[in-house]
Amino acid sequence: MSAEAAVKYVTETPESEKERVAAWINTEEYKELNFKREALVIAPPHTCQPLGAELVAHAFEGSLPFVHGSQGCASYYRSTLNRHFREPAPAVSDSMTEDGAVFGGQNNLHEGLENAIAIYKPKMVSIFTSCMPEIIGDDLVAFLKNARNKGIIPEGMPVPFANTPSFNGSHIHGYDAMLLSILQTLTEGKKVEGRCTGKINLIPGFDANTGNFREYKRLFAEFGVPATILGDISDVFDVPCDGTYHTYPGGTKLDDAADSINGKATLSVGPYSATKTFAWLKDNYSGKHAAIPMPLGIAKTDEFIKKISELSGKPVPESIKNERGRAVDAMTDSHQYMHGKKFALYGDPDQLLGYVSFLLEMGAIPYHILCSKGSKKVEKEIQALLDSSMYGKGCKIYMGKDLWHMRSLIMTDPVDAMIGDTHGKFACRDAGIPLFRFGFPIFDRVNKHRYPIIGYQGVINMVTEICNKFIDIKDETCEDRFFEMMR
Amino acid sequence: MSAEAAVKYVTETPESEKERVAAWINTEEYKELNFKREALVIAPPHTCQPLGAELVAHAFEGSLPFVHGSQGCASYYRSTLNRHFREPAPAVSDSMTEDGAVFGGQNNLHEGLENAIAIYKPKMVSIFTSCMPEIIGDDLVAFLKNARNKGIIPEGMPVPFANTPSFNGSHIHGYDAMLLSILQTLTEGKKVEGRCTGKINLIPGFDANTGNFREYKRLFAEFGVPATILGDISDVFDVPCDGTYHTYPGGTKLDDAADSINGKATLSVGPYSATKTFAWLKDNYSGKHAAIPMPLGIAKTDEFIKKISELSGKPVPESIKNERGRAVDAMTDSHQYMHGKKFALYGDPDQLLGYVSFLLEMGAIPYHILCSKGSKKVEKEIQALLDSSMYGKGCKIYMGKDLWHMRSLIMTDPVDAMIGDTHGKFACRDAGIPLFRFGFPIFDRVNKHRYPIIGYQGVINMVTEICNKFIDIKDETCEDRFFEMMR
Amino acid sequence: MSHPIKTIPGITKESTEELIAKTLEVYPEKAKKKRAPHLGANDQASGSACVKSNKKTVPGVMSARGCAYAGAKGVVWGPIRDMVHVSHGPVGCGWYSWGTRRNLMTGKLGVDQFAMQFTSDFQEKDIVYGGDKKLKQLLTEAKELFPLAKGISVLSECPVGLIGDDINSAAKQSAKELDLPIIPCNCEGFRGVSQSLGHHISNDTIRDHIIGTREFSEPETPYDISLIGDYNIGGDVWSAKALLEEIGLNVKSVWTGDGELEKIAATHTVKLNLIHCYRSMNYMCKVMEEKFGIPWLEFNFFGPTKIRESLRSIGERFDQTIQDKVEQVIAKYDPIMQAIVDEYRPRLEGKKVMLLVGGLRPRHTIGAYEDLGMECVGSGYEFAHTDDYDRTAPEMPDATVVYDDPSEYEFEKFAHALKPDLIGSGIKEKYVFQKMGIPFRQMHSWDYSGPYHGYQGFSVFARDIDMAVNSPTWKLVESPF
Amino acid sequence: MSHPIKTIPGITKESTEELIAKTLEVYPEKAKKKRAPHLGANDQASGSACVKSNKKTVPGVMSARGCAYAGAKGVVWGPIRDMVHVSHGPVGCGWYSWGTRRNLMTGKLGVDQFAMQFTSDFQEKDIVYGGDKKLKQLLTEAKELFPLAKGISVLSECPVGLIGDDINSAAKQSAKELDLPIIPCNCEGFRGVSQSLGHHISNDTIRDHIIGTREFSEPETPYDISLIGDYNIGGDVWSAKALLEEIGLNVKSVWTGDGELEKIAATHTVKLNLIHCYRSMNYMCKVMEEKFGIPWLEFNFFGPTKIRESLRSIGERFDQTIQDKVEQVIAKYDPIMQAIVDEYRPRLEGKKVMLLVGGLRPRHTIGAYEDLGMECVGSGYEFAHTDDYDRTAPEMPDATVVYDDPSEYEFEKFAHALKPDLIGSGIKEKYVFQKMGIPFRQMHSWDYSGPYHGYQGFSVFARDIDMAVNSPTWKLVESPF
Repeated sequence: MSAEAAVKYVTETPESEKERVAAWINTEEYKELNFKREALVIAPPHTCQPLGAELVAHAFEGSLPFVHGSQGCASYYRSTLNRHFREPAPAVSDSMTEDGAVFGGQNNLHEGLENAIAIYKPKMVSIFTSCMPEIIGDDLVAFLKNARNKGIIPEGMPVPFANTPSFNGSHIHGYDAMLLSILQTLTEGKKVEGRCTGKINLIPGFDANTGNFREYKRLFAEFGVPATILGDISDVFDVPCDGTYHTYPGGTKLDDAADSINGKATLSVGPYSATKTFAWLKDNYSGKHAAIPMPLGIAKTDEFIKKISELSGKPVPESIKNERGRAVDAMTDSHQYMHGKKFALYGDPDQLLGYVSFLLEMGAIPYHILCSKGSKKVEKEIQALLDSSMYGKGCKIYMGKDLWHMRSLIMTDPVDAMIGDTHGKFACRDAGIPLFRFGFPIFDRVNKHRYPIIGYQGVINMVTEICNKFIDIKDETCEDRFFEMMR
Repeated sequence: MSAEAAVKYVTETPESEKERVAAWINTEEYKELNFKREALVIAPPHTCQPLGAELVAHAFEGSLPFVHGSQGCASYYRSTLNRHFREPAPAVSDSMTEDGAVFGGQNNLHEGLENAIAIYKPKMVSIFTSCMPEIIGDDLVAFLKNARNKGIIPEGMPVPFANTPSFNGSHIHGYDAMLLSILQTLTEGKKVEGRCTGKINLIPGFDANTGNFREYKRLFAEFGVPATILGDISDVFDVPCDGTYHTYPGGTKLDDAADSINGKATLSVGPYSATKTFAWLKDNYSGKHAAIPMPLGIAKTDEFIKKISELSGKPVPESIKNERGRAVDAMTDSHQYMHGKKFALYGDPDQLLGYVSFLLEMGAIPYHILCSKGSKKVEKEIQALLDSSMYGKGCKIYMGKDLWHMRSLIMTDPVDAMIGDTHGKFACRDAGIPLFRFGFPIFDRVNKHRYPIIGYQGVINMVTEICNKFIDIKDETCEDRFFEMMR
Repeated sequence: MSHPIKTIPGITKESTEELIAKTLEVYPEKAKKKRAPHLGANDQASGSACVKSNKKTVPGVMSARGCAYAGAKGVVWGPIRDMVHVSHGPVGCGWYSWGTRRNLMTGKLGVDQFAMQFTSDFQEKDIVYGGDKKLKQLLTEAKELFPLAKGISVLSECPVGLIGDDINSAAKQSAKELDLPIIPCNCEGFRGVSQSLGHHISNDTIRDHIIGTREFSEPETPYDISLIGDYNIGGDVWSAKALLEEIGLNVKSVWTGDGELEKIAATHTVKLNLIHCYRSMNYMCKVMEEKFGIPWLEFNFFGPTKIRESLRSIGERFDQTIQDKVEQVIAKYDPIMQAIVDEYRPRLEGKKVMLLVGGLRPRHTIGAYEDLGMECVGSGYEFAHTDDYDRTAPEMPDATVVYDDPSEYEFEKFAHALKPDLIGSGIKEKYVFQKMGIPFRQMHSWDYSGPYHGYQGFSVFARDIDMAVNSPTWKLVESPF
Repeated sequence: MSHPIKTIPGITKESTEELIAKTLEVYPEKAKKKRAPHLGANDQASGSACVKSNKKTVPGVMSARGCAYAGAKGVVWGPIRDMVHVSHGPVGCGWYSWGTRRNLMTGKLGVDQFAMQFTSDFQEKDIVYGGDKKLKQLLTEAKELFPLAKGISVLSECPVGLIGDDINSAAKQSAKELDLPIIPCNCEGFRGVSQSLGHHISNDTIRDHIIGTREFSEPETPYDISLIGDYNIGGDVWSAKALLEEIGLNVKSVWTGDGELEKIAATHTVKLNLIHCYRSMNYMCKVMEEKFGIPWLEFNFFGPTKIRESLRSIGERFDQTIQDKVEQVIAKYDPIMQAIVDEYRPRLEGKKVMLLVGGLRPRHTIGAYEDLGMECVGSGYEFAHTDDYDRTAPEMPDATVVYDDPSEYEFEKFAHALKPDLIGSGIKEKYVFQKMGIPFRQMHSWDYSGPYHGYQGFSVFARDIDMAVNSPTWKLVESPF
């Protein structure tokens, strides 16, 4: 209870004061104060590891994501995926509570496994942790060994697990950790000397665009190159509505994943969100290995296509050359709508690099580049891109900053548009600029995840969305006398 | 020179008078006056026959569209196609002038053919007429016979021709006439008793969406059914930019078109824009024949898919069933953004029927339906669709009306959005509603013709564009307190 | 109020119990034993719970439940608009609960309204060395950057409690230094069995830190009330408050939708606490009753029937002036509501609905569905207690299935058997049932619509329910191939 | 003005003539003979045309030309904002020319500005029975529906002339009945060899029906001028007019971009006609000179060099006041223009441009490119006459290729040989060259940008040219595979 003595009355902030502050938060002075922050983080556009772990845990055939930790965590992850994909995201938790802190989480884990396996009949249970077990130091290796010994885990059922502490890294690192564990588990003992599947394994990294996955597959098919997408969400989070519900509607086949260790080659296009996985693969997988940037924009897609050609030994098919030409056609035809336009952008490193590359290709200016959870390496790589183009001049990179910093940037040094996820919408509204939702999550528009942004088709999709929005704005904001038939 | 006596001064219309009239043109009274018009046509959303003829004349391998008439006509048609597709549209005319009226157009035609064939090296010259030769009564049959006799037309070169008077029908009828002549010319003498190509011939009708053509081809490929698209513009008006220019970058192969008369079946999905062609085909082509609606929306796409299955004798592949399910998923997931929304729509009959069907499927209301150049049959068919759904109640069809009528409709009885072509933008601006550009031509946005609106993928494209625009509007127009993360 | 016994053709105690038994067949023995008491056939006449509740979730069954933090941040604290709410711990919890509950707010973001995510973004080193120092620094930074914030809440996430940080003393010290109310709330997610404990802890924190610290400067009136347990989802508060004002009451404070800290702090001076969501805020009503002698009354603002009943019950607590106004208001809205019913009821008559929501709507909305001619064939809560289920019994038709914290599997099986025309539940369930071709509305978030409270809300509710049930898209689900 | 002789390394009279000869190789003899005189190497020193022009287009060669109707509707009449312009005949002509020329207008569409398409939409029966009756009825309807229209133009399409309709008498009768200027214009598309005759016919119609029918109510001043041959593409008139006003002139009327009928009708009272597009409106300047003694002056508002020269020439026609203002204005804008040149010239220096446009820009814009450091390696017109080519000779570098009404084939071959860094032409050419990876700007429509006239226009022009030439997208055209 409060110890106040004298009566304190309810106060109202005067309107004038509100107006003063409303103006002040848009100033350079405020920006400086804002950038001085060291402890408070406001609206960071990244989340914790387990979210990424759950995404990839859904991405394998019959795999049930299993949160070792509090059930509330699981509900949060699931809801996020539900909202973004507008799809189910079946996952369980072992509902640890206070007594877990005292006794450890083994009982919960065992009971949870027993129930989940009985009820949801997975082919694989993919376990990852939220905060509690990480802090109390649960020994998952031992717990799972005990579970096997007790017969809780059926013979032969793979149960990968990943430590994904929320107080470390971000969703992309959780993705990496879970993927690594899944592949380690599934490929264990599957390496066969002399065997080659003839396939290319693709590691897409953290990517919540099902259209991208379909596009990767289409491109491999166009090449006539058999491929295994390691962590394929396309049929998991883009499921037909036909009157039936399936708990496990898709995902990379477990046999294919197991056999991926005997692949002809393994290609990572998520260098920053599958780093550890790729490092492990390089030492353990047969065939060639390559990690290249996510194929966003023409140059990076060229690199991707060349790499498939190189790894598969097949020439680039005419159809893909034509696709490239059509994408370039879309760009030359509409460069004037983007040329010189300034963008603010933020997101995960892999995507961010792609956005920057694409914007520079269009003669647009990636002016404020913000990465809330990046590394020096990312920063250097982005800077190198900026330095490679005259349109990169004057652009600045902000590592480890958040969307409240971004707001200060765009209010004091305006841009024409932002690229990001739904969370950027508030700053964009204040700045009066459009937000291009290419990132994750997208909670407030439909079907965005069905349209690829990778590959040449992705270029067309981005060009179309961005240019037409700028034309929309012109049509909506111009005086009558400038309202015209043609644009 | 004017015969006025007294000095007349330059006058200025008072602002108050302008305001009065500006308000008046939005009234019911004005609407009534407007609908009384009998002679003046204002902003009709259809154009003349030759435009359609030129579209399909481009759609065959090595075919050079050739306007018999004034060169100005040719420039107008070409510019329209250039603007819509943002692609070249190489076509010639024989530049008839005044003396044509006196001497007839044979000299122009012959000289034009000689030059065009020498310079542009076509495999086929597809001739259609503009007003002048139609009025002076040029006898193309005779002119062309003479040209062959004089050796102007190389042996074996097909030279179809169509009478496409601008004072009759509209672009869809010109399309029909030219297509008919091309097929008649190419298939002449090619019918072989007992031969069957095993292919389905598809007649798409007047359709200026290259994405639709690619989608038709993809669906046939998915089925594993060989098909010949009769009038395939996909590689003609969606050409890679790779540093080279080709006069004839694509189109239906002439051999395929010639052999189409021996097809397994012929399917028309442009019943209103290939009517005569289909009627002729039915009597002359081998195999089965069917004319069904353009596959817009789920039900009409179902009909299309069923028909392919029936005509080919192949079951509907799983992949297409899944596509259907994904489209339905997109619809169930986002029905709330369109449900109950009122639309004004206009366009060619085939498209209009599809829009109405699709909107009703979404629970949206196709409220004002305007067809500037329709028939009683179209009207009845639209009415039947409206009668089939509770969301069709109160919707009205306006045949033979124009966009100035449409303006009165939406100003006096408002709707939430319009579906049409670029020409609707002025009325939409006045009404403060969005225009969904699914029609032809689209002069003021990029790449719209690259996104199919037919088939299940087309449904997803329409749902995405429409729903996200409505959400955009909500986000842009709501008070701060209703501006939210989720939609 | 005694209710007539409602029955649903084909649903009997036996059929429901058989359904439950069959559903549990797949479960291992232990889980079956744990789950069985949470599933039951309603005994409408009894007026009391037919299920056990507020127990630990069975591990591994796929529960829809959240945690104490979720209850504290999402429900109680988050909606207070003029405070900075710091999610203290790692980045995730604040990120997930950021903008996802639809508790609307007036004001300008970052100026006098703070619906952003604020986090201390714990890193490994904060776990090792503790986060108190960081907390104090960030409180200073928050005060500097957001000078118009009336206070700061510090909402602990799991690690904070587990590593033994003392946020209470840190908050107390900072509050003094910054001359600002800073409220520490120990709502770590591992506490309790669901969101519910988060509500309780938050109520207690309000009791301990806020209530009684302010008074209204204007004179008291006999009509001063507070609106408790309305979180302004999709604008509910704005609809409900306007209606209460229309019957002549002064709504002095709102808990906590679009709420203001200082008004909440002065609530102890009102004459009556009106509580909509009993589950999340009954604690504070009871405290204010005990400590300040403020009576409280539950009411239900969903659908004209319940609104009418509620307005009259509220009126009874006041004088004739208010009672007259109540009747005027009812007379004014009755025909408007009737028109809505006339429009939609023919399209909804006899349609069946199943519900699974939080702590209020599984019972409170039943009347609104019934106003539209629909019947409820199953209902349950994520985090209710026995007193909630007691209150549910009279509302539900007899022998219908009641489920407490059901697993997704159970919910699916029930729906499969009962073939509802509509399911009202949350985002995690939505797409499961839509895949089956069953119309669905999110009943936590009003599916991005709203308000649903009050007369204004009913018009939106009726439209939305009709839209969901009768959307022609459902007819397309079954493939012709 | 005498010009220094400009040369381009590698381009000689011989090389150009060889290029022309090789290009024509593919042509049949007759066509070759017809086309040859229309292609030539510029003789800069001569100051006179090196090609024949204004001849019938050779059938079948793929010309970019339009027709008389296009010249009348698109250029002369369409831009007059306060008239209803009826495309009389079948639907197409009006439809194609609807909104496609970018002659911007002030006012409200359908109220005091009429940029819609108006057509009599001829049907078979109109061809058979004639369209005069329909015309009279539609004029009445137009007057009723658009009471603020200051007049109506009736622009004949091909059938009207061919079937022998008498629109002149119909218009005259309706004008009387409706008490409204109704101007019949016999601009059928089959007349003449290009748009050019449409301009001429329209000029004559203005002469016969409009000029002299109004006077300005305000007193005359020595600085009254009219701005002729500016069609307000992308706002050109607004830029040009503001500049002329800045040097102290009163722009009393504009022909015809954003023009007003009655002001045009009163133009015979101005002191000087300033003409930008000589080709399309020299006729009326000459008429006004003969009939009303109004002198006229050609000028060029593209690029600072030509603007400066033009302002001084204009100044010379007025007193010291104006001449002083001219110098002030030049002094004001010179540094601004220099800044633009400094920004873009380094990126454009030495870049080659080829042009093919209408009747003005193939010569008038050369200076603007040169201001940016670029050089013109080929130029030609769709519909120019000898006097245009005479005026072109001194502007073009010596020996560069000049082409009159070139076929697409010729233009392509020239571009292939000359490898320009930019082509400025029309929509029909744009995508042909872009496929080849050659940067392109539409120079009829400013490629949906503008204005390009005046100082304001140069900043836009420079930005656009830089954007086109230096867009990084061109680097992507060549495939790495």
